[in-house]
Amino acid sequence: MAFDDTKTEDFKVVGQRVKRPDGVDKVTGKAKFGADAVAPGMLFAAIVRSPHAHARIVKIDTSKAEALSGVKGIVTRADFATGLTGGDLDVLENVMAGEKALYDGHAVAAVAATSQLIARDAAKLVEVEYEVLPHVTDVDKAMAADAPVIREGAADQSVPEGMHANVVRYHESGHGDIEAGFAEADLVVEDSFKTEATHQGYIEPHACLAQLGGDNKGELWCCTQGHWNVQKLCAAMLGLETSQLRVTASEIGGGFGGKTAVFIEPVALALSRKTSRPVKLVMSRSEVFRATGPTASTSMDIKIGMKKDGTITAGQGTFRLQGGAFPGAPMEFTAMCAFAPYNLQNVKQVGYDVMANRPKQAAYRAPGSPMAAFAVESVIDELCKKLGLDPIEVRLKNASKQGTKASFGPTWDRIGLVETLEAAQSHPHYSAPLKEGQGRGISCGFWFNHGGETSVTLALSEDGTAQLSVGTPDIGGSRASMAQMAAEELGIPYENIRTTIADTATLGYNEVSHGSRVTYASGLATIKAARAAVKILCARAAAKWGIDEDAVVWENGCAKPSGPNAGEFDPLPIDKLTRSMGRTGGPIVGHFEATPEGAGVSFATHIVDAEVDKETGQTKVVRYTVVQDAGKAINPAYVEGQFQGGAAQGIGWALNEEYIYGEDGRLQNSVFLDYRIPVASDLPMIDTVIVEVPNPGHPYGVRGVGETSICPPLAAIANAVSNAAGVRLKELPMSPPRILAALEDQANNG
Amino acid sequence: MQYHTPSSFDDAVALAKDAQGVTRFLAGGTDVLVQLRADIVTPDVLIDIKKIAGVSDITREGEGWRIGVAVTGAEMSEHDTLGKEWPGLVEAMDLIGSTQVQGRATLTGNLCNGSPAADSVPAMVAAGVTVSVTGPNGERKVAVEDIPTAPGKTSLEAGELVTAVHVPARGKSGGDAYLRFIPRTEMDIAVVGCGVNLRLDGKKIVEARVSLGAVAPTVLLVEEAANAIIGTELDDAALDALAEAASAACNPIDDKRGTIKFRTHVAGVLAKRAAKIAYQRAEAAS
Amino acid sequence: MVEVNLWSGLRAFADGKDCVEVDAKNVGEVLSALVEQYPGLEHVIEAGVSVAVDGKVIASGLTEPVKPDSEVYLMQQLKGG
Amino acid sequence: MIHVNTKINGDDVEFLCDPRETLLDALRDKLGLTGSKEGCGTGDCGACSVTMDGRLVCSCLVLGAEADGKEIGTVEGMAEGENLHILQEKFIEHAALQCGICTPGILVATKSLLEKHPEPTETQVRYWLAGNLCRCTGYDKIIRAVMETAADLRKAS
Repeated sequence: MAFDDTKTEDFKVVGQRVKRPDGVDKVTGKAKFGADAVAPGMLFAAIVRSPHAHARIVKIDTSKAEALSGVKGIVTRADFATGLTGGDLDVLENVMAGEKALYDGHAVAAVAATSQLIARDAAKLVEVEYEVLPHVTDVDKAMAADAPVIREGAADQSVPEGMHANVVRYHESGHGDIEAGFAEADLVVEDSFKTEATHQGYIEPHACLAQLGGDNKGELWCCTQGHWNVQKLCAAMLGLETSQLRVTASEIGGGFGGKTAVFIEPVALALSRKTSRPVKLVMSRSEVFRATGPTASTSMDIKIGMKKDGTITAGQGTFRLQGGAFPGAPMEFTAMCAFAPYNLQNVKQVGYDVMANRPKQAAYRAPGSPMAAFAVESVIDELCKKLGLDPIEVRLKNASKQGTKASFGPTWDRIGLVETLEAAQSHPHYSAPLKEGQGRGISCGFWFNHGGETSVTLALSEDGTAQLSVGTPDIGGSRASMAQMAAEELGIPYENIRTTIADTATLGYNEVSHGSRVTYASGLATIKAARAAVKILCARAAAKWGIDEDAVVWENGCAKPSGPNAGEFDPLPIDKLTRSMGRTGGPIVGHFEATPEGAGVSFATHIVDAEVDKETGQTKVVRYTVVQDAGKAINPAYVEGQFQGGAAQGIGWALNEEYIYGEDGRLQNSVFLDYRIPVASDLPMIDTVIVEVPNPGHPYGVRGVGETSICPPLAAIANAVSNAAGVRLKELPMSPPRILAALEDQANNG
Repeated sequence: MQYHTPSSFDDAVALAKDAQGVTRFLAGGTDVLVQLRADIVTPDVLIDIKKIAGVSDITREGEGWRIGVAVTGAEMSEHDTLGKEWPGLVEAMDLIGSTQVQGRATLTGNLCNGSPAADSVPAMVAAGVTVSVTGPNGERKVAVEDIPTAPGKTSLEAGELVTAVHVPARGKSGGDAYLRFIPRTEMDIAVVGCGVNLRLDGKKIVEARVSLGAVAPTVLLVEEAANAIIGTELDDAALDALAEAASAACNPIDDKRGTIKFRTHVAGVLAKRAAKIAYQRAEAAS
Repeated sequence: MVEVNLWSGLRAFADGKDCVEVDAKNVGEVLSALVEQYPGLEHVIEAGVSVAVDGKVIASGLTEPVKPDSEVYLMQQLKGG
Repeated sequence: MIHVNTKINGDDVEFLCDPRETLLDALRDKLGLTGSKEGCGTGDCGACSVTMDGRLVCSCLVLGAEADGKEIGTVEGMAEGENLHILQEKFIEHAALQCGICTPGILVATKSLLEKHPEPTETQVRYWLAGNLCRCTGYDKIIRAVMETAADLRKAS
């Protein structure tokens, strides 16, 4: 087969539910996560954090802490690089406060000591004098004229004149004539929605072990979704040459976007440099909630017009996203994803990036998209109800497909939305009878997916097995799918491949494991690296046989003459070729470095049944089905796992999870007791349907699957709850007090 | 922090009496350790009472029960007879935390933590449970409802500790129940809790105690709610009166777990539901 | 010449137009031509943009070819969680 | 410092600890048994689940000092040498883990469940595991792995 072919059938290993290679380590407790590393002479660190939402730091007195026996060093902002600008400055400012503490939990100093307990005690002895400033944490209030300014001059040129200084970026897109579109409609529904910030809720708190000497050469071990990004940012913040800092990614205990940023790594490095000792820094759960990167909170207005036959005539959305005390709330994704499932002639979306006294938001699974779907799909559901139309029929009627114009501009390539809708429609769940008190909801969801810088090496061993080095941390079983793709190409057993997540010294730059890019981009790179190795294998066989390289093909792990004209030779199996590789031209290594640009988008349709106790407002999700386009499922078990995980996180977001700030601007619920992620008894089994509409941009048709699964649940559950309760819920989470309040409002106002 | 493991209550009292600074008794530790880790309370002296003889025993005391102060929720749930006589009390204890927490948490700890949202406390109050308290000035017996005085505060004097829990005789035709409202199905602190304990004569309720948790600074024993169902057969009118009395007794706060309005309303809903269960149990025991 | 569609928020920086013509053979040339013709767009392009060429979203690559009849949309930079 | 004598996974062990240190701190920092994880430190996530005298507990809610004279079981003691416990096998087979941070705690908890309740219903499994948070899987494949293990164990006995 040619080396740039697309393969769509006759897979031997791809598509199998193979056992993951790291399985044994993970079920026996041997796997080493962020907090599991030790180093001789290691110190333990603790961070001093602001108890104020907004305060000027007048003075930091470390003398009492330094006097405590066992304390070896204390750092403040003065121990980091100066002169940073733009995004790097924002990251540093978030990692360690400069002149002002900008949110409850903002780091202001850090201590290294000989034990964890001493470090914690010392942190309490650091005396910080604050001048408390007025604060704001709500998105709408942060935009109001009387809101305190969080940082002057943070807005970029996109922001129209006259906006509050807390509005730092503005987006507007769309096409057609929305007013004409609304005029064409038989019914226009307009409504406003709010969602609270949620947290990725990974079970492993951030942890790292840092070593940095006076020679400015460093070693860093940390749990991260992308260690090259950590290397780059830490080097900038500490004034190091990037290459002098080697970063190794530990096993990662969940990320979901939250471990794409750095929080503690530069601090541990600074402490190590100051103390000349290795420093371990592990966040507490409360620190994770207060001072890592939750999602944006939102306030949204949606207006959609529909004809009696279900045709959507126009859609308009305004999306205000609060992303903490720094620019970067993903409002443009919210805007671009909002109407992506629909083929609209007239559409307009507006986005505002708003700062408030909260931690800097970070990515969380399809950042910005779930909120958009919640608002838009709720309004579509309301239109369907009022016009007496079937919600799937309406979505099919308006669905985006190949050749239609996307709401954000371009013409769609091959996409699988219609296929997911049809599969949902014919799924037994959609026609199953509901019990008293239950309601059904459906929603579509969309995410772009991403390619990104990728570098992979595949080295053959003398026995014909292969070592595959990839640079994207394995957050959900990707070592298995990489090995499957390599085995498929090499024609050797899956077990003969060992996949390693290489450190920053071993491969070229690899972008973070985000954007659902790993199976797509590292997978593509793995296939290409394997093909490069196969090409060398074929050349070695050709040399041995004395025939032309092009006359050799690779099949089932053997080099063979391409046909009768090429000559009559017995197939040469891989191990025969690798055993002699030292004497036939040297080690055989395939590699691939590129920025693949063909990440196919992914659509999903979810169906959910919910039961609402109208006396208490409690909701129970009783049945859930995920239908999503995976392009090609390399390992269906782990594709299903992504579908189920996204749905479960969406259920939490919809019903109970939220950041609760008090009047004092402090986070009220920084423990799992009160930040209520779904527990096992909250959920039903989550049924899955894998739709496969191949992505033309990947050799096997892979589309990323990790993120799209969280886009539909918020809206699907809101639609189910609204149907069950008989009242539309417009604010997330749909907590019991909110549901009861909505029922009461309805009773009072008819 | 000093850590002690006295082998008798007298030793425990002596340690507590002489202790300087913040003193805490350690039974299951499911509150003490959380407060320690979160820097809410770092005791100067921690007195582990689990090595005192008999603290892990559940024993008959007349027709009732004596429950040791270190008996865990799991041990209560696994007991042959206790839960048959006092299902509401055992279920209330069982609602606290996870399986793991059940392996450690105790009735006494739940009571002495002083939380108005403690699940076992309304059930104990409804059941008429008393505790023995020992201190420098000797021993006294106190009704459970008289132990908590405010969130995180109890009527125990310095150096005093609870040494046993006394559950009264179940007697004939009685039933109890405890229900709580939480947003999830597990792992939450009660937003509202309600315990009901009643006795029937035929179909008529002749005795009742109704308690509420998480709707006031302390767990409440609501006489008006009990009076609303005493003398009735728990018909709809009685249930409505019960709910109204329960809601009327509420004096809650707005916080991260619920609103005043929500708590007040749900207190009535739970009172009705718990009363129905207690009534059925009493009928079954007749 | 290639037609480049801008998101409407950019009109303020492109003389009120949401579709402009540039002379370019690849994505990098599209971006540099845009900055040259409409300096107001520089901050946007510097901050990072993606470009959709014939329906395919080019997240960052500058060398992707663009044909005169290609459908080209400037998009806000894509990343993910 | 308190001198603690205990038995872990059948081995006699002694260590010194500060009275404020938890059993989890002792396991991880003193004894190198890092299979038990700290996800919360407040007994809400179950990643540190161990057994103490056969009873399932969160090791973050037990002081190191309290382990004196007790028998502790951790995830490191589940497999017998190279032979994985059937639950460990089933978790791998069913893809019942993604990131794997909650897995040790869930395995210890489910082993304890099946010892007490060899024929659990799905609801029973879900409530038993309510104190073991998993953020990746939505629990579906975990529940399936546990139910199938229980069925296989019944067939074998």
